[in-house]
Amino acid sequence: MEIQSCVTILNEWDIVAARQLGRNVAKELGFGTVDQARITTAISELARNIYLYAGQGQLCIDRLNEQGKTGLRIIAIDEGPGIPDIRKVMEDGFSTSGGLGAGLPGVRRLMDDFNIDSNPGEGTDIRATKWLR
Amino acid sequence: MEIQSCVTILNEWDIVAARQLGRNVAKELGFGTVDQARITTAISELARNIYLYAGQGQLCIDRLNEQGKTGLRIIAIDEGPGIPDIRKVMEDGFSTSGGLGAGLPGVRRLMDDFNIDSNPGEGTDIRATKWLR
Amino acid sequence: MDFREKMDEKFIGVLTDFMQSQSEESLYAAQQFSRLALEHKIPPEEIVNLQKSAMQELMPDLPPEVWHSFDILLEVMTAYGFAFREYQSLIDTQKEFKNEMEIASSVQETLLGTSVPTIDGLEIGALSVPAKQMNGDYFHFVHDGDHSVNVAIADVIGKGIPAALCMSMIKYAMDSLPEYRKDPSAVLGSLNRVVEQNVDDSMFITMFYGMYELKNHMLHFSSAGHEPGFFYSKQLDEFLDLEARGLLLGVDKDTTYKRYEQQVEIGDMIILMSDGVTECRTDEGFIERETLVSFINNYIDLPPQEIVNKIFRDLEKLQHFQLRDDFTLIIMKRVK
Amino acid sequence: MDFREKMDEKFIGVLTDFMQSQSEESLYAAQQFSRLALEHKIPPEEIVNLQKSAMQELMPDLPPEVWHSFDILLEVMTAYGFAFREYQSLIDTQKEFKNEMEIASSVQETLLGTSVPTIDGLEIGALSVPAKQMNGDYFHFVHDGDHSVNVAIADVIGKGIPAALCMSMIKYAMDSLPEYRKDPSAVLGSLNRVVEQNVDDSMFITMFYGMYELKNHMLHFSSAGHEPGFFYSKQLDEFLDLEARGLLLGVDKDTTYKRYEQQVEIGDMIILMSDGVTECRTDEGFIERETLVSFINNYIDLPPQEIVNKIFRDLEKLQHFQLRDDFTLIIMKRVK
Ligand SMILES: [Mn+2]
Ligand SMILES: [Mn+2]
Ligand SMILES: [Mn+2]
Ligand SMILES: [Mn+2]
Repeated sequence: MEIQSCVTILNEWDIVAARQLGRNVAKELGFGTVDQARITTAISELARNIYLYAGQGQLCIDRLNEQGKTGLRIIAIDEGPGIPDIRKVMEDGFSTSGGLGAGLPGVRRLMDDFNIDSNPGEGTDIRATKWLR
Repeated sequence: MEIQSCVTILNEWDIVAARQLGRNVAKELGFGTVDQARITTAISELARNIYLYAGQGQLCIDRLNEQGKTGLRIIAIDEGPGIPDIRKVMEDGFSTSGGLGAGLPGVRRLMDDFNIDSNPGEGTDIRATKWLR
Repeated sequence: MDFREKMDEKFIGVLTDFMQSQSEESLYAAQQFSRLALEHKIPPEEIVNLQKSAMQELMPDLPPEVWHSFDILLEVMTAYGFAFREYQSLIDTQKEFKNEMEIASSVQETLLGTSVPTIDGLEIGALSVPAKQMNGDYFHFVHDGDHSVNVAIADVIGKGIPAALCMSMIKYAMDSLPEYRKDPSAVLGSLNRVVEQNVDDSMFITMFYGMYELKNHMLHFSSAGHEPGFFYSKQLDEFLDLEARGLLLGVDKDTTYKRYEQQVEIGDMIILMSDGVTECRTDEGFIERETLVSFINNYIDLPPQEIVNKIFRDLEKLQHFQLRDDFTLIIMKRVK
Repeated sequence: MDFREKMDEKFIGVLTDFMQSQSEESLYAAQQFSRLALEHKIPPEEIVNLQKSAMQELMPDLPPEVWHSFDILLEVMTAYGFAFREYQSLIDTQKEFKNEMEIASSVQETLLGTSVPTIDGLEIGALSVPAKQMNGDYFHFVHDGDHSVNVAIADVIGKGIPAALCMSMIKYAMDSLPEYRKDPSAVLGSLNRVVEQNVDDSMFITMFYGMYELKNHMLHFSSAGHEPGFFYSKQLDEFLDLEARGLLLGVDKDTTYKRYEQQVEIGDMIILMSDGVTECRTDEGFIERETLVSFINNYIDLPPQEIVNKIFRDLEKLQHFQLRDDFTLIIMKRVK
C-alpha cells in the first residue's frame, strides 16, 4: 500500500517544501523528533543534489505499509546528466566536502534501505526507505 | 617562568582533583569556557591512563609565560610498565575504542604541542601544552 | 576564516528567526549553517557554546539551571569533539591512502603490462576490474606470430594488496618461462613449482591457460582449479562448460596438469572468467552460471568487447555497485 | 544494549547532580557518560535530544523559546550526526585496511625473503623499518660459501605500496641474475636495464651493491645513486664516506657502473644505509651525517645488531615517532 506525494524541485524554495512534506509525513506516521530531523536532513541532501546538479526533478514521499510495518520512502528522480561512476560516488563522498553526491553515502547510512540507479545522459533515480521501529 | 602544581594519581578521586586543578589554572590564565572543557578533558585522559595502566603517577600543571605568550602545560609522569611501541599507539588509538593510549592521539590533536617519552619497564612522561590566543 | 568570525551572528540570526516563525524555512537555514560549520571543521563543542552564548544574549534571565545544563552538554560534546577531530584526521589518512592506491594501481598496470592483441579472424574482448583498487585477478595474452594466441587468466585467492603482490610475482615467473609458453600443461606445471616455493602457505592461485592455434583453430587448455569457462557453439546455439581438472597452484609441487582440446568453428566463442563474475552476490544470493549465460545471450550479436563491458555494467548494478571480488571476463570469438 | 536503555536515566542523574552541586566530580561523571555514549556509537543528535527530554522533565515550565532553541540545535547536530556515522565507517575502513596491510607486509616479507647470514669473523647487524606498513627499502645478503658475502641495499624513490610493488620486481630480477652475482658493477648494470624496461618512467631506484671477499677482506662495491655509506677505520678511529658514483637505476639503459674497493682490517666497520636514516627530520631540521656518526660512536663497542637497533630507537624518538621515510641500516664489522 503506497500513498505518494511529490514536490517538483526547481529552486531552493522547493527544497524547503520537500523538507516540510517529509517532516509532516514522518510526524504523521509516528516517527520521533530525532528521526524526523534525520529524515528531513536526508530529504534536504537529495533535493539539493537535484537542484544543484540536475537543475530540476521530483522529490516524492511514499507512506509504506508492508506486512504490518510502517515506513517512509524518499524518492528522488531527475533527468539530469546522471552519475558516470556510481561506485566511486558511493565510496568517496565525504559529507563535509560538498560536491556532487557528497551526501549520498551519508543518506545511505541514515536510512534502512537505499537504492540508486543512474545512467549518464538519462538521469538518476534514488530510493531510500526508513522503517518505523 | 614556570609555576607548577601537582596531583598524585592513585585513585579515581585524584582524576577529579587533577581536573579541578587544571580547570582552575585554565580559568585563571584566561582560557574561555570551551578551552577549559578541552583542557580538562585532556587532563582526564592522561590521568585516567596513569590510573588504569600505571597504577600511580603524578599529574602536574605548569603555568607558562614565554616571550609574552601565556600557556598551560599538562605533565603526566608515571613509573609504570611503559609503552612498548609508541609509534603504534600514536597511530592506532581511536578515542572511542577505550584501551591503552586510546586517547593519546586525541590529546595531541587538542593541544598545541605534545611530547611523549616512554621506556618499557621505566615508565612514561607525557607533556602537552596549550597556548592562550 | 570568514565564516568563523560571523558564526555567532549567523547562529543568533537563525535562532531568533526560528523562535519567531518555527518555520521549516528557518530549520533549513539551520541545516545550511551546519553544512558551513562542518566545512569549516567547527567541532561540536563550539556549536554548544554558540547555543549557550546566543541564549545568554537573547534570554539573559533564564534560571541558572538552564546554564548549568549547557555546561553538562558542553562537557559531553567535548568528548564528541575528540571523535570529530579524529574524523578529520581519518579523512586525511583516507585521502592519502586513496592517492597512494591510485599510484600503486598504475604501477601495477605498468608492471603487469596486459594488452589485448589484434588478430585477423579472432575478435577478443577483455575486462578486468578490481573490487578494491588493486587487482588480484590477472590476464595475459601472448600473440606468437602466425602460430598461436596464448591466453592466461588467474586469480589469487584473496583480494587487495597482498593478492596484487602475489600477482606481480606470477607475472615475472611467466616472463621467465618462454620456452614452455606453448604448452598449457607445462606452463601450469612450472608456475605451480614457483608458487609452491615462493609464496606463503596460505596463498593459492587458480589459473586457466589456453593456447589457440591459429592454423587449425584448435584450443588447447589446462586449468589449475580455475573457474570453468564456457564454450559457445554457434551451430548448436548452446553454451557448454569448458571443464578442465587440476589442482590450484601452490598446493603440491609434484602435481601435473592434464591438457584438453576444443575445436572452434566460425561464430563459436570461448568465454573465460574469474569467480568474481559468478560469485556476484545480489539481493537474491549469488547469480547462477545460467544467469550469466542469459546475460551473454542478450548481447550475443555485439562485438566481444562490448558484450564484456555491458555484462560488467549489468552485474555492477545487480550488486548495488559494491563488488565483492575482482571481476575478469574474456570473450574470444572466431569470426572467419 | 544495556547502555541505550538506561541512557536517559543516567543523563538525568548527571544533570540533576550538576544543577545541585556544580562540582568537578559531576562534570567528570558527564565525561564518563560521554565515553560510554561514544563507545555505544550514540550519534550527537541523540545527545541533544537527551538534553531536551531531561530539561522537559526537570523544568517543564521554561518559556517555549528554550524548547525552540533545542530544535535548532537538534537540526544542526543531525548534520554532525552524518559526520559521526561517516567517522564510524571510516574507522571500519581503516581497520580493514590495517588488516590488509599487515597481510600484505607479511606477504612482502615472504616474497623478499631477506635474512642475515652468520659468518665467522664478520659480525653483521641489519634493520629495515618501513615508514608506513610496506617497505620501499630492501636489503639482501648472499653468502657464497668461503668466497664472499654479497650485500645489496636499495631504495625505491617513493614510499608505501607502489614502492613495495617495485621492490618485489627488483627481487625477482636479482634472483634471475645468478651468474653476475659476484661483480657489483655488472649486477647494477643488469638491474638498470630491467628497471628501465619494466617500470614507470617516474619510478627510480637507488642501490648499493657490495661484494666482501672473505679471503683477503677486500670490499668491492658500486652504487647507483645510493646514499653513501661510511667506512669506519679502527686504526684511524675515523669515519670516512664510502663514496661511489653512478646513475640511479632506470634513468638511462646504457649507463655503466664503476667498481670501487676498500681494504677492511680487524675492527673496521662498513656502514650502509638508506636516505631515510639521514633524512630524519627533527625539530631542528634534518640530522646531519655527523650527527649520525656521533650516534654510532656512542655505541661503537656493542655488537653491530645492537648498534643498529639503538640508533633506530634514538632516531625514532628524535622524530617524535613519526617516520617520514623507510629506514634501513646495515653494519658489518670485521672481528678477526
Ligand atoms: Mn582473488
Ligand atoms: Mn576471485
Ligand atoms: Mn623510498
Ligand atoms: Mn628513502
